[in-house]
Amino acid sequence: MDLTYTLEQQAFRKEARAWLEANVPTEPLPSFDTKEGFDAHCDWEKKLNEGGWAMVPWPVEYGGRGADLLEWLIFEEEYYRAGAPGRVNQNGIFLLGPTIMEYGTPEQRARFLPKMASSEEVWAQGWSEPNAGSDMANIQATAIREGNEYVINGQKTWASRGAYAHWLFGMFRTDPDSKRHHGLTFILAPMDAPGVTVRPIEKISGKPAFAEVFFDDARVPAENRLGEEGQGWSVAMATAGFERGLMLRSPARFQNTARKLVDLYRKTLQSGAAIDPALRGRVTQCWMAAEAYTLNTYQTVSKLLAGGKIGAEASLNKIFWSELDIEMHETALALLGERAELKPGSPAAQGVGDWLDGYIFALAGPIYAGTNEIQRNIIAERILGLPRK
Amino acid sequence: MDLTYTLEQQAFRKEARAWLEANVPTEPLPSFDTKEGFDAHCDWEKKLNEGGWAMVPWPVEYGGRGADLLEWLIFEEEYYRAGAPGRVNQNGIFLLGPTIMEYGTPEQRARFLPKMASSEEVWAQGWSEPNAGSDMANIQATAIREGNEYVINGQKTWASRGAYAHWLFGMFRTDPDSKRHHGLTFILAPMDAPGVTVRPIEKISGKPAFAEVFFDDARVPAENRLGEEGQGWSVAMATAGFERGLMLRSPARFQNTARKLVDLYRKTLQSGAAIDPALRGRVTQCWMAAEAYTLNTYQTVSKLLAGGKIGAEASLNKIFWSELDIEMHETALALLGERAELKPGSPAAQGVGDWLDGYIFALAGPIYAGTNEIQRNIIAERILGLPRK
Amino acid sequence: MEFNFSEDQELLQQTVRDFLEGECTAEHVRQLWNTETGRSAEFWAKLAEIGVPALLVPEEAGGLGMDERDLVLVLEETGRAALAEPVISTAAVAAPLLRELAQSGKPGLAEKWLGRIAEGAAIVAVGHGQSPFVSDAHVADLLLLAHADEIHAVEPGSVDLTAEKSNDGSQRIFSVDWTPVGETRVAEGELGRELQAASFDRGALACAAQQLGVGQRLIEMAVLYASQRTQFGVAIGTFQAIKHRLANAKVKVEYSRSVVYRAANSVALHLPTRSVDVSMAKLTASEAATFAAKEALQVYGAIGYTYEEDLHIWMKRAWSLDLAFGTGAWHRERVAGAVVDSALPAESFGYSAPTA
Amino acid sequence: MEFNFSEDQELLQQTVRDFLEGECTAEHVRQLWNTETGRSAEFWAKLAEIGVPALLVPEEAGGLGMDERDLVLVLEETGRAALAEPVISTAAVAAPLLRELAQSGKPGLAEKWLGRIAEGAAIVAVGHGQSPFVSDAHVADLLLLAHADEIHAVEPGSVDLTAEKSNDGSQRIFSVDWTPVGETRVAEGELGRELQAASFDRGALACAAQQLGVGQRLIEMAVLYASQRTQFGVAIGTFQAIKHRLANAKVKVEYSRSVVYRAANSVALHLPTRSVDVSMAKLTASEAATFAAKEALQVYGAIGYTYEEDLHIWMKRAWSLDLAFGTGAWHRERVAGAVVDSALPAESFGYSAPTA
Repeated sequence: MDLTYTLEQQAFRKEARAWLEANVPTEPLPSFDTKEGFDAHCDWEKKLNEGGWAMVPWPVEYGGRGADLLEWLIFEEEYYRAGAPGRVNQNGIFLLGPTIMEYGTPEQRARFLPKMASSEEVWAQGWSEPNAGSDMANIQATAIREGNEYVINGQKTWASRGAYAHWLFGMFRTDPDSKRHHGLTFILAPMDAPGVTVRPIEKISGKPAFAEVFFDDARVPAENRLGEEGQGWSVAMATAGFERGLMLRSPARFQNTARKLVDLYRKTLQSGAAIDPALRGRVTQCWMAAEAYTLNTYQTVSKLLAGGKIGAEASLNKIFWSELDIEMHETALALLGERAELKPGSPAAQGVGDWLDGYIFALAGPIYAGTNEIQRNIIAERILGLPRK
Repeated sequence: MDLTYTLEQQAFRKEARAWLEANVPTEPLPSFDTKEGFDAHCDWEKKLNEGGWAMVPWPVEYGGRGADLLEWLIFEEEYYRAGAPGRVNQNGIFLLGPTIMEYGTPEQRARFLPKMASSEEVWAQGWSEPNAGSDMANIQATAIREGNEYVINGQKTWASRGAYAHWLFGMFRTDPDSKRHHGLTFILAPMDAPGVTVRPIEKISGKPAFAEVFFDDARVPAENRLGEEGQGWSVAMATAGFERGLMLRSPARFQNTARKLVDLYRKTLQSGAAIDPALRGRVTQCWMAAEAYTLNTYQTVSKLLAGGKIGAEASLNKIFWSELDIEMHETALALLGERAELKPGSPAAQGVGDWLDGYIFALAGPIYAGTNEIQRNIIAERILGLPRK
Repeated sequence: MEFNFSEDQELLQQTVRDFLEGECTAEHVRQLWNTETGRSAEFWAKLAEIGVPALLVPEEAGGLGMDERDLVLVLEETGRAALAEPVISTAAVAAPLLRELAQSGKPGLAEKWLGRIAEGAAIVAVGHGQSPFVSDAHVADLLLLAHADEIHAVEPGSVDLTAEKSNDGSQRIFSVDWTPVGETRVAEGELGRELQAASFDRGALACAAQQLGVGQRLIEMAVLYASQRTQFGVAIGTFQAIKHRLANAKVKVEYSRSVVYRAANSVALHLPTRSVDVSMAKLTASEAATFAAKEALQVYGAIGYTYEEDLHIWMKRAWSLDLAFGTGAWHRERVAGAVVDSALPAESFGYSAPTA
Repeated sequence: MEFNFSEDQELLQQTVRDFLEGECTAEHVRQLWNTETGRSAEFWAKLAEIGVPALLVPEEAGGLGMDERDLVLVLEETGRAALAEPVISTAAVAAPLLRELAQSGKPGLAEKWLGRIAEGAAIVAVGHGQSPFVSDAHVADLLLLAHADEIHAVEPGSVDLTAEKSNDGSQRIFSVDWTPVGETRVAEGELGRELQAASFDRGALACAAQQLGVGQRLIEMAVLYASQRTQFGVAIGTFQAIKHRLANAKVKVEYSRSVVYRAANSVALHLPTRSVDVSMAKLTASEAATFAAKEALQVYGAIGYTYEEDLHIWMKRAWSLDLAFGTGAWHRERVAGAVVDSALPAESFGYSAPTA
């Protein structure tokens, strides 16, 4: 155990901090759930990529920096510390990118990875269908092989970034007689293909956040298949593991929120407003939980770097950060009192409305990427060894 | 809606208060989980009965006062207010008594009720078996009819008051080929019959609180059957309904604890000890919850007096009071700091150890009389109408 | 001692429920969210036809002369339907405030407004010291505003309104810029404080009553969804995790019900425990409704997180009512003041009753 | 940056685990509960054979010269086994305190005691300002007691002990009546305060480490029970309500683990964040263990509530460790002091790291 950074790690941090300080936009970008914001975020990704900071954990050969997981943690710390924009291309960097590196042919790597790195092509997730949510194996959309093409029919839903993304990845049933996780194939589909229709779905804030994607005899070439036909479930499980794991929810995100919460508490106290005496402890508890999440992540990363594996433990992770995120935002709203219901643009909000936005975002945490109920089942059965049935 | 007491109700309260003030022992009795305490509590029950206050809600013909439910509430308020002893004969007064009145023959009523009222005969519950806890229909103890007797074999467990009680009531399988809730019969068994062996079970505090009761060819006369042969389940459900419902957990019990908690908070504050700022709100919340429990009970009683029925609502009740009881005691222990682990007799405890005792007692709340998991299932299925399977 | 509602009271509740179920659908609420005022004069007139704004107006002023024990069940229904009209400000707070102003020697204002309120011809907004915002100020014909220990009756023309954006599309709140002057002052000093306090408690009680309906409705919606939605080949309502979430929400809602009804009684009868009883009601019912909102969302999953599903209409109501007329923490502190700080034992219902 | 334990550290942990699994059974713990002292000199000697009390004793004094990063895994195992011996007071607190006293110019005491501690021939009890009680005072060969800013080394003969009755049969605590005199004083002033603080933090860290083991063991016991116990014809562990309770407990225990290990590092290296890190560890691990205790009891049901079932041994350990060396509220307040009250931003692991 040695909880200090090496000289190389310190140098890496310094380099990242310097670049970010020089390049992070001074004004927040508009939300990437609007077309304008989407484009602005793509521009930012392009800038990141030009600076060599877009795909930090990717190998150098694919446009990355070849950073190990510890350097990735350091980069994320600096990224949040600098207040840099959200990652519109998250699905590509953290989910599909690593999957293509693992399962893709050399041609697929060459075709997809560079444009993913530059955010010329932004990817939507196509995990869910109306009847395949928690029950992910209940997929009904089909991709039937005809010659050198797959003919796709069906519907995907909750496609994050789906409204404006250029491509979608997901599983389709290539064997129409198959059941559950058999007969599924992992396919990469262009959103502008004939027969593909996108309908944005608004989240409760009224902002579009996902999309439904309808396929009506849409044709994609067979070389867009990732992995073997019928092996889609294994490919997807690798991808989903990346998502549930640490790659999307870097500790710095929660440390950043926790520090803002401490700041809000101090300012509210200084303003002379009456504060529920219980909030002092709640704020402290939130800060501690963000630290616990961070320390746990560092320990997991150390284990992985030493050759260990992460499996069902990712489910512990999912429950912890999603509940923490909600608790931090609820604590902030409790501090705001009557102003807690004001939307960001409201005259009296004076900036505090971001907490409400963040709360609504946080509420999705226990739902997406496998509901927390599913995660608890996984922990109980795979980690604790409780009987399935 | 008229939330004032009638003159008659006020007079009833006055009479109860006067009698209790004159008769309640000045020193607390020893725990009725000891033989000495059991006898002392029986003496107290005898005194109550002589004063006409033992069986307040029972009809006058059976030695009661014929009090309606509202008067019963008033009596309980006065009883807790006076700090009177716990009711060693609770199983008789509130569970078996009303059941015998409903299902018993005239002979059974004459035989059992007067001695129950005088606590000459104290009753143990025989609901559970080692493999029939939450799954109450999985009873295996048998009572096989031979001539004019039932021959009983098997084991009952968690029999409250079982260590010293004179009689036990419970269900036995009279049809050995029957399954689940069929073929069961409700039987009253004397604990001193040959073939009956009692083994006290200690709770985690080390004090005996329940007993296992073993039957080895124990014979009871057929007239000790309550209700028809094979109808035991219906009889037991009526009894269990009394238990889950309001009869055992009078609001005054929780109001009394809540007021002691407020008192402890004030005294701790006055002592100058450091107090977690969150405890002020927790104490207040406990007090409010005890009030909510009371108001809900009053409303339920008004509904019953107006001819309404109480069914699965008793499950709401069970969850609410059992969780409240734990929360009140945990809050008290948090106020006590390091002294929270001291047992009542410990030199430095100076009386605070009762909170620890009460906490251990409260911990049984979510378990006994149907675990809270079972109650939640009942609420979900019978009140909310969620599908069973 | 009688904790039941009368048949008449239950009949009135049923009438309002039937009306709202027919007219105040989720679709109707959504349509209002998209209008500029968020309010419908036509709908308000229909509510007046069944007597809602007239409930607390004295009979001699053209009203029904009822009290909060009648109103509480009606308000519960308005919460159940997520009604987006100024029923709290006008019917629950302004009407009795004007009545009390008349009783204290200012009959003019009451004469002018009470009849119009009863007819549904006037909307009155109310400002109080616990919130920087005033609801429904944009559609008000009269504003009753608190200032120090005074109450002012102000014409809409003499205030400047800044619209604030609430997360709840049904909630239209405004920062109000106005200058108190002698002519608008209708109460001051001890009377002003008393009337302010009574009005605030009426508003908080009304929110609590609505939360009862909101909480119950959220549970019903989630039960319906869980009974229909299948995953893994079965209705998700068969899973214990779903059942227990909703059972817990039901416990909370049911255990706030009697607390709210008791507070209605205390307000109607001006009992000395009124403020503490109201705070308990507001806090308890709000906690139950916001808890039900969270559990319902988790039961729905992703679909409940969308704007097109109706769930969020009630979720947002639960949240905005939680903040209106005193936050939970404020009310808890008010109860703590009476229970914990007092040198005397707190009044416990029943337990503390004196003998005759 | 390396958050793994070394193979040697893990081997030591495994050695201790194997030993305790064989020797420190629930039955053994129960037997000790029924003895007068609750302690076994014979068992302590066996612990000394595998080096437990010698861990933090310097090599030159006959010890193993390790630090808290080695000790933390060992202590975790003692919690897992519900070991009822003075390992916290003697091995985790007294040994390094005597070492530090020697470093600050009082070698005599260390020379006399450190070797004997390492051999298992001496037990030392420690009194600190956060608790009115002293554990293991009845079997101590030496008491190190705090008084104002002083530390006193007191012989057992010169103190009066009053046995207090702990709910945890493994916990033997005493009110100690003694008079501080000049001859027993071994530190005072700034040094006294520093050593008191360091000792207190070591004790709190040790409790946290034990709680890791206690929490994990409680979960394992409940999993085993739920896998075997059947109701309604199936193992109760198949019910979601049971699964989710234990999954939640597992989340809490796992998310306290790294916090405790980090605190061990901070103590071993005397980092400036030591006290805050220890408070986080004590609080987090204790909350996890007491939560696990409650969930385990509910999983067991009635049988878990009996004295004859072993569950309560670990429940009571979780409760008593929660109160030892600072309650949760005390530690939370200490963290709040550093995080919330400070004018500067708090130190966040990684996030606040300076660049080279």
